[in-house]
Amino acid sequence: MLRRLRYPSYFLPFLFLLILGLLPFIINNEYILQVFIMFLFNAYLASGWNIISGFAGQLSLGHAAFVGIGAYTSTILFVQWGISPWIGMIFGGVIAAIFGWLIGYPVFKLRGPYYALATIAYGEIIRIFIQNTKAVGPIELKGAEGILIPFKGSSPALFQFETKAAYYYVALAMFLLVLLLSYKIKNSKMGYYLSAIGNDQDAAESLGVNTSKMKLTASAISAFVMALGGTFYAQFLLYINPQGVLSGDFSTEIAVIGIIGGEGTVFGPVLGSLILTPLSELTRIYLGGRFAGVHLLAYGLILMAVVTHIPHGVIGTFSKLYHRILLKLGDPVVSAKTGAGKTL
Amino acid sequence: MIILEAKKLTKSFGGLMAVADVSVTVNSGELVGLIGPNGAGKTTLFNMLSGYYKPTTGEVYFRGQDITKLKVFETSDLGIARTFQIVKPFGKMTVLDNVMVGAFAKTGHKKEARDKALEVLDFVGLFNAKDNLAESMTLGGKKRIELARALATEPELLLLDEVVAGLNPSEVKGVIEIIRKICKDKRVTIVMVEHVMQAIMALSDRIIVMNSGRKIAEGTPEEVANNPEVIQAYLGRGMTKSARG
Amino acid sequence: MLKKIGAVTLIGLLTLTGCGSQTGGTNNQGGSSAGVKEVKIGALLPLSGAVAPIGETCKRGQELATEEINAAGGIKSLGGAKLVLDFADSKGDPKVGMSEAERLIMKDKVAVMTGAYQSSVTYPSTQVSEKYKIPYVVPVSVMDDITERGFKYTFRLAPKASWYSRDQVKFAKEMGEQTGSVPKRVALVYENSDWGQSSAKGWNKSVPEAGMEIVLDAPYPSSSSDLTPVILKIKQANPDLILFTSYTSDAILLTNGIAEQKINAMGMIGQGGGHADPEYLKNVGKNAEYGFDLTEWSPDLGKPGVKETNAKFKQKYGVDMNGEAAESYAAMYVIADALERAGSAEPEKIREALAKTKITSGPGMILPYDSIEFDQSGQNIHASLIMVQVNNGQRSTVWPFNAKNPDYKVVWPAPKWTDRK
Amino acid sequence: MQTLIAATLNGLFMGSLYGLIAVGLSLVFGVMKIINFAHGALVMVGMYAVFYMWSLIGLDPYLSLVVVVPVLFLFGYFLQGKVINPVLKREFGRNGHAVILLTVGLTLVLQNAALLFFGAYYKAAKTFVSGMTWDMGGVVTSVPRLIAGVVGAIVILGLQLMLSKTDLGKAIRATGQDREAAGLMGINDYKIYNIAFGLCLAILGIAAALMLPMYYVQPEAGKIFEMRSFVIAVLGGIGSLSGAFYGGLIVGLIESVTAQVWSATAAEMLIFVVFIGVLLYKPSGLLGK
Amino acid sequence: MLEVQEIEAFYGEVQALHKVSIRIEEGEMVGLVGANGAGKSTMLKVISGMMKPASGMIKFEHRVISGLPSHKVVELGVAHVPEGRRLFPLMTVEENLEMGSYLPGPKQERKDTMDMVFSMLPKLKERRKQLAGTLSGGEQQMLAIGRGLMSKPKLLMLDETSLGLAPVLVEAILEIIEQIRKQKISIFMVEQNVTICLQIVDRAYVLENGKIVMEGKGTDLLENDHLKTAYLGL
Repeated sequence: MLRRLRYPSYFLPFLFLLILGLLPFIINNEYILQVFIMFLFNAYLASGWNIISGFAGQLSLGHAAFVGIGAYTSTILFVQWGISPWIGMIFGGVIAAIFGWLIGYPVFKLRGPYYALATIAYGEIIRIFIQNTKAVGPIELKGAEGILIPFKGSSPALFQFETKAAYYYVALAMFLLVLLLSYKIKNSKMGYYLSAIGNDQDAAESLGVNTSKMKLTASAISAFVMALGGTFYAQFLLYINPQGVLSGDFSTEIAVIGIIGGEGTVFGPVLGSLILTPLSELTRIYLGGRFAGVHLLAYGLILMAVVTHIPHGVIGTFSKLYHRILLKLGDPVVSAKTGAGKTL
Repeated sequence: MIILEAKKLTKSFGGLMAVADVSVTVNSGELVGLIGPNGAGKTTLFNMLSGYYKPTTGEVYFRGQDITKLKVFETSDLGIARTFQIVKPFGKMTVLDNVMVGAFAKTGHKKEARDKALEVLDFVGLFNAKDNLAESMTLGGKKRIELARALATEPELLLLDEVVAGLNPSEVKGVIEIIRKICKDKRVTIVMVEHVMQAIMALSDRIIVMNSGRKIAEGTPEEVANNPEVIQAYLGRGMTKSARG
Repeated sequence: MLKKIGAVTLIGLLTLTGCGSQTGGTNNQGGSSAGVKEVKIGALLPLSGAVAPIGETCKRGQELATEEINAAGGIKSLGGAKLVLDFADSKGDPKVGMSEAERLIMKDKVAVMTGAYQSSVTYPSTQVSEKYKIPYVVPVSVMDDITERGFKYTFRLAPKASWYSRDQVKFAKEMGEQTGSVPKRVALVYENSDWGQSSAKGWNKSVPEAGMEIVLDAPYPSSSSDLTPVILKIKQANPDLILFTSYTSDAILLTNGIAEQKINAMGMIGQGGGHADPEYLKNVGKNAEYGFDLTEWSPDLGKPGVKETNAKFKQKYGVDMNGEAAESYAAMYVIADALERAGSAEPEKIREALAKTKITSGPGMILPYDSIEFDQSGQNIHASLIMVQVNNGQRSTVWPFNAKNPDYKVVWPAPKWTDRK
Repeated sequence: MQTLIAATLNGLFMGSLYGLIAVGLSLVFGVMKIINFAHGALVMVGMYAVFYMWSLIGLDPYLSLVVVVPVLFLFGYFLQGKVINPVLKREFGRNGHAVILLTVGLTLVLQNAALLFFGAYYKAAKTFVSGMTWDMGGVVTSVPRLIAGVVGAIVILGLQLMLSKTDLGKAIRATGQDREAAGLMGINDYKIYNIAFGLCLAILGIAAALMLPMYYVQPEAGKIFEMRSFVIAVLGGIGSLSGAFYGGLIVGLIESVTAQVWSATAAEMLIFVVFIGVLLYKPSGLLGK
Repeated sequence: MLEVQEIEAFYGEVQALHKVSIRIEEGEMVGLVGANGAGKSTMLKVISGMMKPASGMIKFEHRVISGLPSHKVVELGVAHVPEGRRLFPLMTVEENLEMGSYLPGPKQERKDTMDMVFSMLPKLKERRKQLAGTLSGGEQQMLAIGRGLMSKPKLLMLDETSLGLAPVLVEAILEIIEQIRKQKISIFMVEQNVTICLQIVDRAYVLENGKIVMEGKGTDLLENDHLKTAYLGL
């Protein structure tokens, strides 16, 4: 293994990982770290979305609902009953997974645009419900006011840290875990089955694929992942409100990252976030304060340009480029392979 | 031994009787052809046998077990596989990945599935195309992918829906060879719907002829080919002339 | 394909660098006070999105004050250093607001923060500044909790949310006692986001305490395209007093709808936001007559400087100042005052100076109360509210009674619609 | 009781207007199979067009249609031709996510261009009927709403007639049903796409003129109508104009009556609940084929 | 009248036509036979502009039409009745026919042409108000042909007209084609049912794997041994 690190196809990813791992030591600027956290967080969410929308081809435009469920569950458990968000996180994940399953059951009957529209609808229903509900029994949702999370200083056991670097590492860990999960799914029976479903449901059924069970399982896993992200969001901002964590725009944002990057691939969402997060930050930084709206105008134009000129996600273009770089570096492993897409 | 038995199947679509009171038995190891002019109800019958349609009345038994109400993937688990008249490859997946989906029916391990898939690909002659995207294959290639995919599930009964339709003569020959091998070497029972006479005549042990939703004849290829009712109903003007010529 | 990517990237880079070069280059603000030529102030506001109109209003207030301060010679104790506003767009999103605060502080190295209009953005962004020990002056956000977390670097000019609902009811009660027309039946009409809901929480306490009865509790989505059903509900409830918490478009829809349906109530009382938006009066015209608005500020306040400042504002932007603009304006003077006294652009020194703020006069004091002072929690203890009534298209201060416009006589109860001209 | 009648009437009027807006979405979906996420932003564009006709030239919003409708038609025509068609052509036979993304980008561009050029402030136009009401024994109806409801229904009817009686209308339908076959008839299919999108914008222009006397334009003003349109278009069956009209009435009634007997917030949620219910019960919509 | 010179066409990376050349004279009825997937339909699509050829040239009445979009090709007088009929299912029979005469030229004679079509296909007249999608298979095929005739074509291209029809209906369709031929309209027909096709055409091409392998008089080809074994089975 170590010997293989001589090959660029091994040491480049390793180098990338190393840089990510040591980043807080390299960059002593909390703002840049913040941007990196947002990059990891967005990549995490888009990867979670990708499990159902990319792998299984069911375009969801309501995934903020699951982020919200996660954020609300762990936050309520923490604020009202003092349960550590680390534990609440798992609860949130499980509740979101159950939700994903329950919602999926009827909704998966729909195909194409109807499915997408239904996801918008359930996202909105959950947002409107939480926004207008003060409490359900003993559970205080606090409606539109949102829930404030008391900051107890540095207490890792309570998912609260003084330094940005700590949050960074949590985000990095979650990011790596979701990548690992994606990779595992993609390369397992389930991944093949989901892919088959995304291509042709009837044919998949004929090969013994229980399509509805598969989709529900993927939906539940996806929801679980999103919910964990919700807890991170809550603990990072220490404030959640329905207009923020449950908004339709948030859902769209997640989907846009996934689609721009390349649906159904393990690294597509990462690439999407790698491009869109800084793009959104840069346009806002340089254009945001000057003329109202210019930054989003520029962002929108760039988005349109990418869709028009780079079809089906930047991952295809990127992997060709990456492949070429590897060849330039004289990588013996890669040159043997033919399909560039295979390296990702 | 009877492997598949359909009893008095009837299917109507909003008043229109597509299949009326058709019974079929298939013995283990046999290759049965199902023919008839378009609109005769072949595909409907076929879809009931493979579980895609639920019959209006009647039952289907596989190895003595009633499978009438089972879902498609459940019949697949029991050992029934099928191909589609209009090919349905997983276009955005490679040929190998397509077949691996089938192979996963019998294993959860990627490596085992891969080995199985490669073996099947070799069997149908697609080994060299394994890394191509399925959508980039020719029709003949796609038909073979479907065959390979179905085979990879290791079925006992294989239902083939117009598997050589649209292929050129040399391709037809190749596929006929493969089907023969599947039936004789792998001992898989096959029911095939087919338009291409050359294929059906060359392959079938027994042929069932349908017309207007009913079974009108059954027998060996020779018997069927000489049945005047069949010639009249199925072959029509043009074909009868050419049969004479 | 690569060419295409190149082109796209190039467009992106051009857009970025083209404007980037204008922002950079002024960055010589630093730790030591010697040689400070300018002091950067991070202004976080919702400059895009649905709340952008109010974000824009706040921005105008800040800009006007900054221009004045700079024109008057800047910060004298810093050798005439100029104030530079560094705007950032929160998009009204807490997540973005937090990121932007981070950037203003870490990248742009602002000395002071101000903003962020929406409480939901102010709340997490003040937390960021607290962590980096950068003082944050909050001109308008009203959520009570903002100054109830024991933060040392957050200073709020605005009154708390709970004070608003308290004062709306208090005014109606005092008005009734004075005129003999005592309102009994109260309708609560509010947009259903955090702001409206926290108002409703306050009303549910203060209305019964004042001996009145809530006959209608009508939240609505502020994005509604049609509020006729809400208006019809009000009509059916037949209240003496209607209390509003509304943004601009909904305030307009409600006011016009109430006029159309000729719903007669003794008083209709808003609380800033939409009712204080200059666009509101422009759009509803006569239908706003006799309506009340509980606000932080009014152009007819009998205080020195108010008229002149408003005139300047109106000349520059074409509309009157309102509460948000005035508070944002005053906040800049609070910051300037602190800088002056600190004699340094170091955040820590500024914080100490801010904590000792006691402004009683000067151009910044256009707010209705006599003094600005922060308590331990950072809350401006003197912050108070005034009630204005619209008459002849003008907003005139009518309450507290001791601060009312002497030239104006309050109309209570409002005349019936059919009796109006 | 009177208020309930008033709420019902109001619901019908607003519903007819919603229906009109949804017709545009439904038309675009029916012909091009695009879910247009920029629909709301285009409503906003229409409203600004009407507003500036009023404020700059002093044209009454209703009269401004003479100018606004053709201008918006051309805008839609070119938007489809130059921006959407290139991506659409490439995406035939695919899942259509790229086109969705394109319209999301378009939304950002339109909204923020409006913010940049027109500012964030609310703008409203006055017409000779602004604020006028019609009192029928205690049931008070606002005249602009009445006009919006009636004109909305008439326009939908007119459009229906146009699509079913004229050759162009039939060509539009034909293209929606089978683009390639339409080409074989001598129908310039992509031009029909442009025309359909132009028509959509022209309709939105009419809706904008009907709306502006009682509503306000702001860069984000179209969002709510977009959501309503999604619901209505699916409710009535995508591609069906009469479906959009009835769907509009249903949504208008739910909104108005629920807000009346319960709350505006509940109405908001109920609309989506009904929407999901219909989707699950009959995905092709109440009047869909 | 129609000259196809060395046309090549691709589906993605798969080549469907290899340097195919075809000629049709005025008033002639020409057949193109071959198995499904041989490239027959592709040939028609390339001529009518539904697909763009990768190379080669097509001339119709001495005008180059290769590369033109389909609506331009129709305008010149080439009607294509596509495989699978491709009717507008949610429009009535009459509306479908009207669409056939959408172009300004044929539109002027719409009424007359429609009368002619109705007299040739009386069944359609009975069903003129019925939605095309609800017609039976044979009626749909008739409508498809009728719709093609509505554009007053000089050349009518028929793709798999017999496919999926009962023998009785096939005969009916063949009679209609005979009638059309009498009106001096050139016909280019693509058929999988080789026997039928070769019996009625003047001349035919045999397409195999995207290449023309034979050309000749229909009846001559019918006797050809290669063709018999390859396509007629039995």
